[in-house]
Amino acid sequence: MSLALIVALPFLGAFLPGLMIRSGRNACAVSAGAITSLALVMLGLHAPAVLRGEVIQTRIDWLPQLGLNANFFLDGLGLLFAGLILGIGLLIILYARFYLDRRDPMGQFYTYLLLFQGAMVGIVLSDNILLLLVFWELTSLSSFLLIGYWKHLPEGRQGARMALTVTGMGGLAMIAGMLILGQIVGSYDLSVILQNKEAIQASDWYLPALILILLGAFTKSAQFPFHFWLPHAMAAPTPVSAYLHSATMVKAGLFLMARLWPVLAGTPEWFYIVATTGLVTMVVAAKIALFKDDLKALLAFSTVSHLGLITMLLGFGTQAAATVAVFHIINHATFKAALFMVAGIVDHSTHTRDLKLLGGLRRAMPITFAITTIAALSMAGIPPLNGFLSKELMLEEASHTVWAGIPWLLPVLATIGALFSVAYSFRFLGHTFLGQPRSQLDHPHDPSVGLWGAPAFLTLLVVLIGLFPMLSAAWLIDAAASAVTGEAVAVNIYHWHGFTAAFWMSVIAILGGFVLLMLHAPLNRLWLATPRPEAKRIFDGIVEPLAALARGLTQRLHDGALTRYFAIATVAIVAAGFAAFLGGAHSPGLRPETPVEIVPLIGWFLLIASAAAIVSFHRNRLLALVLVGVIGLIVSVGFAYLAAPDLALTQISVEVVTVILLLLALNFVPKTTPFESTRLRRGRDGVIATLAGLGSGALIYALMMRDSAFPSISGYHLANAKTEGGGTNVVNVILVDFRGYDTFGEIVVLGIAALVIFALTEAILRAGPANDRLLTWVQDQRDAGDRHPLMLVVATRMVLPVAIMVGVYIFLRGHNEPGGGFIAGLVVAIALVMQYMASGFAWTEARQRVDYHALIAAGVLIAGAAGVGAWFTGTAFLTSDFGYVTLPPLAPFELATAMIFDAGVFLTVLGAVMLALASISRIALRAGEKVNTAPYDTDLPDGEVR
Amino acid sequence: MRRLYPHPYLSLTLFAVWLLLVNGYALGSLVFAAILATIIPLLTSAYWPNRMEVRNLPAIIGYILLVIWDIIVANVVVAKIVLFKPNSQLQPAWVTIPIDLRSPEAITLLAGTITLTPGTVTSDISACGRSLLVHCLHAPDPDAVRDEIKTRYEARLKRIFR
Amino acid sequence: MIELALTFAFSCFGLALLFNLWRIVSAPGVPDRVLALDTMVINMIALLVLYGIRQGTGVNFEAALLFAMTGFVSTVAYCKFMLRGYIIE
Amino acid sequence: MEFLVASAVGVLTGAGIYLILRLRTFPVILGLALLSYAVNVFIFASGRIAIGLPPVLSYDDRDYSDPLTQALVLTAIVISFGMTAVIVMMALGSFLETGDDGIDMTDGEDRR
Amino acid sequence: MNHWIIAPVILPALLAPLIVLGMRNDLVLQRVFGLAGTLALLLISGGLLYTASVNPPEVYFLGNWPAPFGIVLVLDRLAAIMLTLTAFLALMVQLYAIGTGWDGRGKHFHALFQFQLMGLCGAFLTGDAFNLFVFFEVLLIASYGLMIHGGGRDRLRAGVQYVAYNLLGSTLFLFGLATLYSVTGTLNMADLAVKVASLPEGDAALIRVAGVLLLLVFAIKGALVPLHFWLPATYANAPGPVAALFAVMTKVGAYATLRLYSLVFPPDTPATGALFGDLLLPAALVTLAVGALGVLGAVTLPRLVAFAAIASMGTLFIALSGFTAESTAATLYYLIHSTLATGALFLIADLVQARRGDSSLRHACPPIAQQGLIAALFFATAIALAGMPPLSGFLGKLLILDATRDNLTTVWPTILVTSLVIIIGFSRAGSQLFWKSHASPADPAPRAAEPLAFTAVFALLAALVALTLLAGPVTAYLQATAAELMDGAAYVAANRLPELP
Amino acid sequence: MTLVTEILISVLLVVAGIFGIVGSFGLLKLPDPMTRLHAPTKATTIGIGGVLIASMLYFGLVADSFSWHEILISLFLFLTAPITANFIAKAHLHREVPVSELPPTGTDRAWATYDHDIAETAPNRNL
Ligand code: NA
Ligand code: NA
Repeated sequence: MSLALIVALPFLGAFLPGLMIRSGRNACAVSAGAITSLALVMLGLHAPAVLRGEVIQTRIDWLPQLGLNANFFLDGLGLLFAGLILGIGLLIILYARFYLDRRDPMGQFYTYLLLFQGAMVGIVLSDNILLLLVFWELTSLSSFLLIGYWKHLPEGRQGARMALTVTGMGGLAMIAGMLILGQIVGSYDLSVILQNKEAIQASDWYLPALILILLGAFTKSAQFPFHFWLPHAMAAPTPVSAYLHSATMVKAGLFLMARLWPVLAGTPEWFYIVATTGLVTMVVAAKIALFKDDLKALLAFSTVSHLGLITMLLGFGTQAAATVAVFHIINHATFKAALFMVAGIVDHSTHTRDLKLLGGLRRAMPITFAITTIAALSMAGIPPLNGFLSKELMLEEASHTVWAGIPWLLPVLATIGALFSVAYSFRFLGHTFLGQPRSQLDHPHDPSVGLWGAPAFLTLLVVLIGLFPMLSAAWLIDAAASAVTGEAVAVNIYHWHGFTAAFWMSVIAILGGFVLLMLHAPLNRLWLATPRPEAKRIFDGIVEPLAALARGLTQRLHDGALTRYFAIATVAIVAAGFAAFLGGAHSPGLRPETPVEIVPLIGWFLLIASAAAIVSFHRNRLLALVLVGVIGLIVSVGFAYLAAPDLALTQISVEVVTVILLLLALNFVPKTTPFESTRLRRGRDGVIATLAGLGSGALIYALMMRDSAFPSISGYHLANAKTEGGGTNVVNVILVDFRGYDTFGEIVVLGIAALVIFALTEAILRAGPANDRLLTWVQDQRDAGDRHPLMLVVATRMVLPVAIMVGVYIFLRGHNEPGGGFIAGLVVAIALVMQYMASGFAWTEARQRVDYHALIAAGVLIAGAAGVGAWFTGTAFLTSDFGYVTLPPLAPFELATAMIFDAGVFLTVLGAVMLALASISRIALRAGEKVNTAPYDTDLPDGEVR
Repeated sequence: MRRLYPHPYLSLTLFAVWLLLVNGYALGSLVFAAILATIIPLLTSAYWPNRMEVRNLPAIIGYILLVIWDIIVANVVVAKIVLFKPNSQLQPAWVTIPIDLRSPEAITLLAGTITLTPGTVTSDISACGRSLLVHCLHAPDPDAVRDEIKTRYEARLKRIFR
Repeated sequence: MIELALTFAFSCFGLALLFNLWRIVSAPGVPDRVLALDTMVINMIALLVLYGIRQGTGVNFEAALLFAMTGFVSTVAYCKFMLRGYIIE
Repeated sequence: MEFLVASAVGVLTGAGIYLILRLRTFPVILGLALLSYAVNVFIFASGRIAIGLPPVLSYDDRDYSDPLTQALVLTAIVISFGMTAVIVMMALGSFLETGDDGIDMTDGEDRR
Repeated sequence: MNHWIIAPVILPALLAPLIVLGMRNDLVLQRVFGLAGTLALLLISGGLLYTASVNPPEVYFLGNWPAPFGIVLVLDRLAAIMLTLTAFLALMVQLYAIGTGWDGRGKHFHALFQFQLMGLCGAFLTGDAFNLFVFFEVLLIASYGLMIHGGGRDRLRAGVQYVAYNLLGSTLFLFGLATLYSVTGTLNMADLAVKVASLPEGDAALIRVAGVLLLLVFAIKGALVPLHFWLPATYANAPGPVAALFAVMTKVGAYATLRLYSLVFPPDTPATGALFGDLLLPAALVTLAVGALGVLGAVTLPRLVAFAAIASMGTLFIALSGFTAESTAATLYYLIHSTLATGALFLIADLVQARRGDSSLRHACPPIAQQGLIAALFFATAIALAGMPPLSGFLGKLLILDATRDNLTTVWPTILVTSLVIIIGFSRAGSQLFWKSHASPADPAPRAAEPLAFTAVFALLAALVALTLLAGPVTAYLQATAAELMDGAAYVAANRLPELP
Repeated sequence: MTLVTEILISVLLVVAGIFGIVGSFGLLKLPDPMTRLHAPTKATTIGIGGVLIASMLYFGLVADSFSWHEILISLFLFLTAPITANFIAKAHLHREVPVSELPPTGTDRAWATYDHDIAETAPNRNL
């Protein structure tokens, strides 16, 4: 549990600084420091046991189904890294308190820092590779925030994005690698995986897994060719650079390689990939570092170089080399973090980090100078500092490692790397502090102890480890190296090895380094003259075109051309349908064709001709509408012919309401469709349409000619409509009873449609372009004078009551004969529309205000209540009942609860149609339509006079 | 009674319409027809604000029979024209019919009668409601058409509508 | 004999439908088309009733009635549209 | 007869698809209306067609045309009516707002 | 008979007309009743979730008609999950809409909102194929109204396209249903399962067509390439809270696919075999790629989120196409996650847009009110949606990767590479929106705090956190759900079908 | 069923069919829109009237089941046919016929279709 707590502490505490910032910057820093210290202490409590060789474990189930559990373990390697992370973290917190400007949001900074810290600790303590992945990606994310901390700097934003992109990419590769690893072993627990070297290395998936995992490690540790993000991440505030980019995050990759070393290392693949990458990185980065004028850039590439060195050592695959790697990890963390902080101090007091502008600071900043000297010498590998010790050991390892049969290659290149390392270390020191003081620097001075305290402490470690390695570090190295290699390690570090190859290589490196530094000026000119790839340009050169490509593709594909979307969809549907059909067996049906009579044949011809005419003449919109009306008529009659009178009734009444709706709308839009599409396009559309038509026609033909394999459920409906549903019109009994729930949904659809239309009308009539257009509306056609012709008005006085009566009739007979609430609602609505057409909207409304909203709502509520009512009899929603009522002297008649439901349907339909039409009429009124006060326009002594 | 039946002829019509709709004349239907014939005119009376003044039932029946007879004749006449008269020999004409009727119902009835009978269609009315525009399919003598309409139909309608 | 007469009537009204369609598709003006559509509705009513006679069922009566009603309303709507643009004003 | 119905479905579908591929809202709406006719007939016919069968129970042993598909078509008609009403109004609103009745948003509105 | 099963449909179905009837001109009343209704819905759903976990699938026979002759509702774990998820998201969206005043910018927001819930709940509960269509239409037409809520040029134009596209989809749905009915003679899903399994061989081609047509319908709803085109403009132009609610709309497509193709057309169906999985997987992979590219290439914030939604649907369908217990559990986990995350991100995008007055990602704007907080919310949600640790998106992706290890060479690279692309896209957008704006010195325009709105976003994020922390128990529930889905026997048994003659 | 009724029904049907087709034929044959208006509005009323009476007779006399609801359709058509004709004529006048081609009204007002003074009140855009 306590391991989990160590990991959780920084996360939990991350909120503290954000909250404490109101109490001041010190409170903020102290809270962050306290949390880190607490974690460090808790870690320290475990240290003795770990150093004795015990492994401490905590297991918490998280997602056991996947094998992702919050399992932690602490061994030597974990202890080393956790100690580094928390220890240096503490120093950074101290340093940052004094480094950050008053204007910088410090609470945010510490929050991000603690988040990062927690993620790092999580990585190094995870005993589950999926959990490790979680923390791994968290470091990418939190470092994204930290690098971009100075949001006003474009370099910060770009650096952050670049870091996230590269490490994110590696992280994703690593996910794949880890998953494969887990699949091979059958567990994602590290402690299990580490026991399965043979299984892993024998697997076919070893190499892919290795490459994927290494991708993660290399990107994180900025190994060549993924090294380029690191210098750009230096846009971050210096404490971040010191912490993330020297001491901790970049070492996560190394940690991972070390962690998995027991199961992944030792194969030729491992050697050639890891050692080579490390070697190349070491040399290339060291060379680049020499020519960087920015203090932090120089340190950044130096870091890359040193990471390469460590990678190379791990790549050797030997226990000795791995031990040296561990040792160098410690050393590098001490001197490099110190140097970053120094760079920050210099920047802070001189306001520049440019080596060309700096110089002669040794007098003005003696303390800083002292710290720098020690740390830089250590970086250069000058005895007796700790950097020397590990570098010497490295050279020693390199000297007897053979690369592809070439014995000299590794030693030579390692020496060259060391040589450059010496050169840039001295350049850092010399070009900053030595030489003549620069007058343009504005009173440089040593900072307060708050700033130099942390680097000084680290320098102290540099010296201590350098002088007394066995006393100060060997125990830790032993523990960590044992954990890495899986075998007990007991190092023996001493300063003098004799005149070994390593000694001479070291000498060459130091001397050569000096020479190189002497030649820096001419070399620098040469360097500047040589064309070389610039990371940011390359990165941008990849990402920006990719983004542009993505943008171009996305925009072109989704450009709002609905007609193309339709074309694609249709083709996809038809193709998928055909493909599906061809993939299965089909026995053509054997039903006899129903004989064809002459009139249906004529109707069929009419329908085909009308459809063809619509396609040809659709540009004349009114004509197209008339033709759609023709098709509607034929379909209605066809339904009647094919023994479906309910359908005929519904279709014809829906038809006329639709026509009225379309006419109302057509008044405001152009009356013709312009010629726009090319012949080619029309041809294409024709082909698509033909295919779709063939598909649907063939499908229904195949269906009609085959009998259903099973008796249809409608047999039950036929058998029970009268006895159980109380009606002889089976269709209606299905609608209001067997499938009344469908009908309930259907009237809700209608009600919603009306509400939507109403709301839309409201939106159109609000101030805005649509309203402006309506206010300045000019009819595009000449108007006739007579708006409410006398004859229609008078005829409507008869037709309206008759039509309402027809509506009542159709409603009442619905259960037993064709009809029902829906058709009745439409009939009454049509009758009312006729009244509207005859005497006008305003005149009609003024005489009888019906709240159509209320009609709709009441309709749905009544239909719903008819359903809910069944609950009171203990039965399910929409359970109906019916009975026969006898009222002498009348004949007995039937009453069914389904009629209440149907009444709801009636009201909803009526309300919905009327609300929709009334809404459009309001638009017409806004467009300047005049309100009449008389029922008709002819001058006659009738009712009201105008 | 007048408030309950604002338009008695409408109520009568509706009563008949219901019986026609249910296609029968059972007692229940009669009762229901009576109920509906009362309620529906009340619901729609707002849209028929004036009161139609009609009298002389025999005259009404006589008029209906006359119109039916004329319609049958009209159809034969028009059919002959359509089938056998070359278009070149057609003599269509516009005729203005001045009218004395003032009741909108009466005017409408007249206009409807004209349309339903031989070769004439009521196409428009003057804005003041004092003349009808009638189109004749084949009228070598338009004045004769006007006179016949006025004597054959309008005169009868004047006797029906006050 | 009735059967024969029915067939005759069916053919007449069916043929009439074809004439109507021809008028709808090729007419000098929209009023002509509306007239043709209106006539088509009438002819369809006739067909429905004829069909009812042949099947011996009155089940299509309501459909015929509704055809008459909706045919009237849509004809008026089309004409109102041509006359005034706004069909409900 | 089956062939007539099937070919009618096919022609209505084809005409509908052709119209929904046009560039203005009005023909697209008409196309959707034709498609809805097509599918209504399709559903109806999927219950197998019958001529001269009673649509309502008349208590004898005759066959009946499938009432279930009829009920389904009724539901489909009503729903498509509501949908048509909404899209007509939306197309009108869109035209009033923009002065353009194109169905495509080719002037880049979609990209904003 | 457990009447609570139908409550999630009836409650909003009756509340909405009540709102229309009694309080259509009183926004405060609408808000109170609307919130109360949604809260009640959440509680009921929670109760049903519990019921479903302790009982086998339970059937509600509407009208007391026996299956397969009437319509049935079926409560099982899957339905209960979808209900609860919907109710929770809806409650938050409603809070947000109220908190930002979105609900007052047009008419009938709360009524349409309740109708929308009715449609969604109905679709999740129904055990009848045609009734599924009906409720699809209910939820669609309500969504049309919500989508154009408040009106405006772009919204209306996009709205027309949205409606038109879905009308095409509805037509296709009917074609598919009719084919299905014609071949099997039934509409009840359990009955369909029984009958499709024992169809004669000569019907194989036709039933395959029916299955594919329906699959394409659900693919439209689920925004699968190449049927996804309706989504970007719709989501980008819908009002923020509506777009957030729409996060669950695409899931309806996923739900229907899962339901129908695990019950009626399981992979061991002789006529169809692995047809549907084989169709879905490539489409899903391309969808994910298209969505990821869209995230990287988006020029406005809402479009970015819209494409993220498409990408998440691609991911979801990749898992779904497996039709194994394991992949189904992963699907469900990812479904819950992506619904909440997409919803939250749409709300955040709306917060940003309302403050910026502009949605472009191409140029920086002055700092906005509550910038830090909004940026943090954006960051967290983007992490979730991009599938980065530590939030549920990562766990979902791991589950999916783990479940698709048989397709290691196609699925894994797609998921991982697109993850990277999405991360890049989000980081570019986020730094443009929240970091670059600091470059301008102007003070942010002051703005009301809108506590309700932020509460809603926080609640969604909290749900994501809970989903992450409780991944173990949640996945256990989902595995049981998946097992229930893979073995349709219990579902079929609950319908108490008559014996085949 | 007597021969008389059978003949009666048959004759009615034949007559109806003839008038039906003549009406639609006139629609094609007659030379201009106004004359075409005469053919169908009249011929179809008798055409359909014949069919309806035949139906009534058939059900009443042949099928032995009283039926009179056909009358309703006839009534409805008689009521609406003039209105339809009037509207189509007005639409034609409005679109095609200049007022100069028409005879004068004989009153101080124009034909309604051409009279733009009718019932003009101030537009009310606030509804
Ligand atoms: Na029932
Ligand atoms: Na007529």
